Amino acid sequence: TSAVLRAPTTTSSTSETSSSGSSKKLKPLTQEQREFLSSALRVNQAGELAATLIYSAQTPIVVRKHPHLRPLMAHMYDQEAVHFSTFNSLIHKHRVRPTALYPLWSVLASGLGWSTAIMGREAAMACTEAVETEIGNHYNEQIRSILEMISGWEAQGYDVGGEIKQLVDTLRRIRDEELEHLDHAVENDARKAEPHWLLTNVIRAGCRGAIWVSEKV
Amino acid sequence: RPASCISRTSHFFSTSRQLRESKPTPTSDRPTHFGYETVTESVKQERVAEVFTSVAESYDKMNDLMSMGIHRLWKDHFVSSLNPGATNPTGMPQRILDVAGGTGDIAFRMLQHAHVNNGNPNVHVTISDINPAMLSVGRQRSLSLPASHQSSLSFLEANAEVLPSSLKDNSLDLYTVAFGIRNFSNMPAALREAYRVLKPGGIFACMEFSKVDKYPIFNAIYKQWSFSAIPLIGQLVAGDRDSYQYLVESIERFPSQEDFRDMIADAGFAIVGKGYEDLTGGVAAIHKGIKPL
Amino acid sequence: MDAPLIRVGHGLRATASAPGLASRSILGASRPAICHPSRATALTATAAVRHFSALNRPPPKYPGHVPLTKIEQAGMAIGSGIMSLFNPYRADLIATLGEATATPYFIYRLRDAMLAHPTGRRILRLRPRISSKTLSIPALRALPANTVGRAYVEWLDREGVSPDTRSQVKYIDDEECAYVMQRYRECHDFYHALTGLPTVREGEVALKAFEFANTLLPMTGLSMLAVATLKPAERRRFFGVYMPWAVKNGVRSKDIINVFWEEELERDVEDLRRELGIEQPPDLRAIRKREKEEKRRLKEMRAKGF
Amino acid sequence: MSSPSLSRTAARLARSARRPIARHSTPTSSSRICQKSCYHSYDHPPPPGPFGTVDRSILAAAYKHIPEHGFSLRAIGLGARDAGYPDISSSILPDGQFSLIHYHLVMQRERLAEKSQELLKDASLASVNDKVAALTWERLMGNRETIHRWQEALAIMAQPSHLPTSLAELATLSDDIWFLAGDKAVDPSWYTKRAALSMVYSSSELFMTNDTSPSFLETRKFLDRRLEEVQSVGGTIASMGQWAGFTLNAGINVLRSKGVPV
Amino acid sequence: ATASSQPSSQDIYDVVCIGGGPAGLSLLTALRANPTTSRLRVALVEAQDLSKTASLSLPPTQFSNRCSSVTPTTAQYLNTIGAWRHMQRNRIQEFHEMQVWDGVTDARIEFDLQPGFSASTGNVIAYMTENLNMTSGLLKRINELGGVDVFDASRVEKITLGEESEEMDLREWPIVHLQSGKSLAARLLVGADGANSPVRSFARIESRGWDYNRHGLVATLELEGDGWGGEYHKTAYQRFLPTGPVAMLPLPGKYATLVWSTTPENAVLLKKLPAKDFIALVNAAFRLSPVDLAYMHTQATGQEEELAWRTQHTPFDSRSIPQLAVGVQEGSIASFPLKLRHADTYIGERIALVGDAAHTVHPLAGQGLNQGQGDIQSLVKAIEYAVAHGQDLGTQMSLESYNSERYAANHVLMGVCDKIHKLYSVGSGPLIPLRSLGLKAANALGPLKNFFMEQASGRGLKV
Amino acid sequence: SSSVNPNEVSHFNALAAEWWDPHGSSRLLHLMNPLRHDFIRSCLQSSDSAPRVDDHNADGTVTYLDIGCGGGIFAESAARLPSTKHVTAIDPTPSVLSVAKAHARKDPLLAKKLSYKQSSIEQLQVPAEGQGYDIVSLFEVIEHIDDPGAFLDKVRPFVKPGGWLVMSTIARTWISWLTTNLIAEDILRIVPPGTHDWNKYLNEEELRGFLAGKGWDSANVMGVVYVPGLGWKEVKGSEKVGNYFFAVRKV
Repeated sequence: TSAVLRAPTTTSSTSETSSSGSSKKLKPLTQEQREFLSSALRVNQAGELAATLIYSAQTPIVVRKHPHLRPLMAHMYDQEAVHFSTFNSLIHKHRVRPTALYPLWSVLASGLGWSTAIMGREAAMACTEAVETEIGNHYNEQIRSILEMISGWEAQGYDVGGEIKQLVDTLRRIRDEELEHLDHAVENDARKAEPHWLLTNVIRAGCRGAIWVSEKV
Repeated sequence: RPASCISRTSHFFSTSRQLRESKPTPTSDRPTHFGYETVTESVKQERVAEVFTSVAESYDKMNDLMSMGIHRLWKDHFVSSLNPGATNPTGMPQRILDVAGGTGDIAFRMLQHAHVNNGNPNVHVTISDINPAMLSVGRQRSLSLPASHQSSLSFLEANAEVLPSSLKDNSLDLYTVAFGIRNFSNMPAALREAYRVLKPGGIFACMEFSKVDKYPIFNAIYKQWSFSAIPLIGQLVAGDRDSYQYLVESIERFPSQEDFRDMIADAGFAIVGKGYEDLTGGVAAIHKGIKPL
Repeated sequence: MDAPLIRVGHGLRATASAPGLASRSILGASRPAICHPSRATALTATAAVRHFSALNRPPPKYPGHVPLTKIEQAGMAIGSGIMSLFNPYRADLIATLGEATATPYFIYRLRDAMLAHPTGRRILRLRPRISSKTLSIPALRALPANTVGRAYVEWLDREGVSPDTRSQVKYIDDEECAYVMQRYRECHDFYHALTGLPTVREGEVALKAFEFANTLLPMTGLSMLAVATLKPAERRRFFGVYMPWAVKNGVRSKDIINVFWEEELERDVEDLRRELGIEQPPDLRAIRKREKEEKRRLKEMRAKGF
Repeated sequence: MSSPSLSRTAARLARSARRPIARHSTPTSSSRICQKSCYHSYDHPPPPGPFGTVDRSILAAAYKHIPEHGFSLRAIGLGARDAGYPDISSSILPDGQFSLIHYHLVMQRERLAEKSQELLKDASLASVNDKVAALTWERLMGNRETIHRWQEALAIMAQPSHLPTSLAELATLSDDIWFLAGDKAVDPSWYTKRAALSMVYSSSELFMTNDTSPSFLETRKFLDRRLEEVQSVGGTIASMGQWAGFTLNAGINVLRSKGVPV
Repeated sequence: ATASSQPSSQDIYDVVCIGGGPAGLSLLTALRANPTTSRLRVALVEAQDLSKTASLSLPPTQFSNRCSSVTPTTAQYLNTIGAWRHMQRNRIQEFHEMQVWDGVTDARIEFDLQPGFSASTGNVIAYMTENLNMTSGLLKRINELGGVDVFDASRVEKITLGEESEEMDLREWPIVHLQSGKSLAARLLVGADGANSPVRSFARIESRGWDYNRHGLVATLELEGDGWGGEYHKTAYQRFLPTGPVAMLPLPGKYATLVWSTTPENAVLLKKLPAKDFIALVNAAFRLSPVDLAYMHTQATGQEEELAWRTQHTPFDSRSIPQLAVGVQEGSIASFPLKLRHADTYIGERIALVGDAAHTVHPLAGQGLNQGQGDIQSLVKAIEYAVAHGQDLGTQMSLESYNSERYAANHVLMGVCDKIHKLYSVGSGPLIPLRSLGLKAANALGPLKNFFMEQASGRGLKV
Repeated sequence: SSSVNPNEVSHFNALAAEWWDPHGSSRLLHLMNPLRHDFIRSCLQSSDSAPRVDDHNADGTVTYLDIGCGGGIFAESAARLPSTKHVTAIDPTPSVLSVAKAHARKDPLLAKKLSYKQSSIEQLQVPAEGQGYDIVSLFEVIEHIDDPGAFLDKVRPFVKPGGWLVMSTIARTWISWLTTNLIAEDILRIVPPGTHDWNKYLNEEELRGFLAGKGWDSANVMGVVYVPGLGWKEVKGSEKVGNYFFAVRKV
């Protein structure tokens, strides 16, 4: 792996304590942990990219028929844009490889957003509901895995790196905002979309597939 | 590399059998496994001895059949990767011990490589084995070697777990064991012994059957082959099904590459890189350790 | 013609021309009906040449200029091309070939290459001429050994050539391009000095190849065809050694047309070569001399009956 | 309803977190080089490099013999001797000659990472592309002493068993250079930039192997030409993509303006 | 800041126009001048102090460097809304001929309206006028008409949506909060507030496009004479150089305005040059070959002398290029970056975008202002139809016709200008003879040329 | 008995939510609305006695009664005209009226000039003799009434002498069936299914029949056709086949 550009701690691997002065004792990340964190960040970036593109594809069509929805769609889009930039900076900072299927996800997300918007306001809201539930679950699992990692370290008496704690807090904050979008969608009668169960299940299956693929690629 | 080595019979796996019942090893009553049975160490040594005495004669035929001749390539690669006899300046003396190398496959290749390829005559190889039958086959086969090789070759009947005092501490350059360690009853002891006799910077090299976990499909096929075909061939060719049944079971019981590497590390050796090298997807693996300076 | 400084507040002639919105064409200011004499919609000047014919030629643009119609130009090019093949020593024929083929694009490209380079522009502005009058040959002889001037003078003596033998450019219409062709012609001898290639036909062809790669003038390209008239050994040497050298150096080096030779006379030849990015080719003269001696020795030995 | 794949990862993670660090100077349990660019932590100590203390000392000593003996076993043997090891110990290196080449690549990359700090300080390097050019040139200059031996090394690297590691090393180098130069793109251009730089670097290195010009002037010109080409091609593709996106969007807008419920 | 109190009734306007540029002012003038819409309550919000611009008058020898070419259609419209007669007619210069030629190959196209051209539209290609002249004319007309609440010298603090109260529900109405604390509720909020328009961002309408990496350099020049055609037959000139087109547009008397689209580096150099070198470079731009120009752009000074020398050796027909510039008006040299931007749509709920807020185009066809005025014409027509038929003029139903009529037309014009710019920014290669062939063919074919003429003067067919 | 048909009311409730959606199902009505004003203007111009609608000085003089105003599309537009003094709009359907009221509050201008009442024509208080509304509008209503003749008689007292009764309906021909029922409602779905009942369509001469001899004169007719993409266009003689406006003046 490449030399990491950071405080000049000793490069030898056995050093138990990171000599960055603090008394904290940090354990080097194992290979599985590093791969898990990379794929987690990659998946989240792809997910947030899809979310922003879905909203930007839906907004003009939905807002044209229902002008009163403009503030809500704008609010949801702004939050997703913030999430997307957060994960972009995290991916850059931790030098993780972004998903190779970036263009594919963009096309699919825009297509999904546009087609659900064309099918009407309720279908668009149902699509939001499906996507947000899937993303919500996904974040929960990621948070659980990282917490387990943290508990593993604490069990062995190691401290936990500040960035990992920050990551968990960011994931929690973002998850809550996603679930808030879910409630907005349900308020705006997402449940009234005609083939509601068909629409939501197809979208959720699609999301799960996309998540699984972008974990690998 | 001499083309001739392919024709010479090769020694697929050797074992050491404790002929003399005297001088049981200190841990002789410790439980160990013999194939899928759990027995005491001393009982295991007798049972192993019986297996190999019966197998010794048809040993080479069996090797070729069971591995379709690949084991010859493994052994060539094993010796060339160790590159015995390559010294700066050339011709510096090197002492090599080939443990459980009864029929002399590895030893003869070492001599060939050192004397001919690297042109270094004063490389001495000692073949040690616990099983006199295998040793006698080895002695008998060494007669056909050129004189210079024979002069720098010696045979030693010893139990790898308790090497005789004739092998002083920190005296050997290279300690090799090919397809033998699997049958040792107390591997950690053998490893500590190896650590004792090797000089600082000396190399411990072991080639053994191993796990094929990395390629699940190939693994399934390989399991099928080893558990059904090999005992059958054993019956047909060597007329001795249960010995080969044991051999196959002992392969299964042998620790995985990572675990065995950790055992080597526990014995005090320093590991470089991954510490092992898979051959044919992991059917066999070469483990190397170096005694720190 | 000096343009005045900022002219501010200059009296604007009261234009009574726009009496507000004339009724007829509401917004258009009514314009006196007379058609403007000055408004010549005739063809622009550059296209005028096509209308002249062999009988009424337009006035020459510079002394010695003979304006040609397109057909005459083509005839000149083909004729001189063929004739010069038969008799390569007719220098005037090669000159006319150069002028006739240069016009459509190539001479303009060369001139633009000069215009894009500061020294090139200075040359075009000062219009220096190289002749025995402008260069004092004895002074050059006094120069140190490896200077440009000394090499040029030595080369003139060795070849027995004088700078005045260059013919006047006649058939290029654009006056500035005519000078560019003249300049190229007069510097040709300096290129010999710079590259050390002898005026023997083989050396000449090699230099033409180098010039073609550097200036892209079609005449230099066409005269490379004279390689057919070389002996097989020379031809092999040309294609093996000198052609690759010429192409590599010609393309990679700076434009040799932009060298102000008159100012470079005192300069060290090797230093100038490095600046222009030209590598010295193998010394053709020495090779040929050695070959001749060998042939001669061989003949002597055969003669002595060995 | 947790997706199965994730819960399995969680279990595996927990297990690997509990496993004690391996003893002695050996790298931890799996030091398989993380081929894909993986998570770089700023708090946790970095994962162990591909070389432990033993092989690093042997290879470091062997590095001085490369100009004379090339990337050969002989050089490694001499290096082992200099490092105080008996001659046999050079066979501990898993990939033989390739270990030395691999060491050369890793060491040069680490040297570049350290040197990049003050290299990028001078103000003349304004844009990211200038920084990339400077870093790539610095890395090429790292080959100065060993360049006349590099063609043999290339042959060894091309062997099927070593090719993946060499390509991974090239990719990591390219990623390093773009990161150090401060390129923040994390969209598809992340891939095109790194692929382009890898090609430019390897072609420049190849050109350098038979460049006899003083202080490798020709290589520098070659490198600048290649980088400029990559920039112009990238620029054209980007502007064509931008134009296509704009036109498609404008088409939809025109349809919407005409009342088509798109 | 103001308490977000419910705006009292007198603050409710039918049309609130933000931005007092030519587009905004002509919208209000048109609304006030049109009998149907004259009863609407309209308001204008402008950051600058408009009273100053209304009264500003330059001496006849000085011209502002921000000029625009006004097509006869636009002029006709300005006349119908009564602003034309308030503009200083002696500072407006019409031109009857246009010379456009390729700087690399001198292929040329001439637009020359002989008196024989359809009499109804007069033989004027376009009118060159200062933006200042136009805005002051419009302001005078507005003051004459009265009835417009002008809030000038006041910046828009923020735009929000209104609230619901017992007697009225303004939740879909945009409320403009001024820094002075006043807040205006707009039945229709018109954004005429320039390229990065706050109204457009309030309506969350995306504006897409790209930057041209070129700067438009403008200056007021004094020529040696009234132009080859004399006072009554002025000609506009445009030469396409690899770095971008350079145009000389006639102004009354001996004056002319220069619009030179060139690379940012050249623009910086031009602005730094002393006056006589600047004039030399301008004259060179119309006369010398691109190679000479490129060289002269590298010189820090001495362009004048270089021009003198090169004009002797560069063949050109002085009749078909502008006369020599002899002076440049002090401080009139300025440059602005060129870009192409187009909003996704011109209308939102109670929102309408006009002029630069909706689209920014390359100046090579001089259509920036005319596009804006065309928008105004179409928007006023839509508002008039809505008022005449009792529709709420702020709803998208009423504004649809405006968007439908103008969006495609503007998009086509921007596409053409963009393609022409890209076609002519190629310096070498096979494209050059091809485009020159095309230009000569267009010049030779009368009907094709007339088609271009029609489009340029805004009378052409509607998309 | 009330002239209101119960299942017609439920249909309109569903429709109410979409009434003011610019791209909703009542887009066609929104597009037809301007033509109604043009028709009224042409009627008033034909008889010079009544006040001119678009005359500037005739501010605030004309009174309107819109019967069956639905969401208030015509009522709001009439109220906004400068020449209108007051508009009274009645509709039996409660929910669509609430939509109309809610929408009217969005425009402060309408507060004084527009008032909605939920009632049918029968419950409305008949104005005194000689009083009444200048213009009584009956747009797309008559074809939903079971007994149009009686209904028109009830409407008559509300018209001021010299005032106008203006209505629009659809001719009962196979072409109108094809366009309004089959294409518009079932296939293109640009009009919600169940809006129109073809049998209740009225032809022009039937209307003339109902009004003949009841003190009405100078009947005006205007046929209109909806062209997708271009909106409603006046087509001479198309009153025989499709939608048409019909107006009469009270003597």
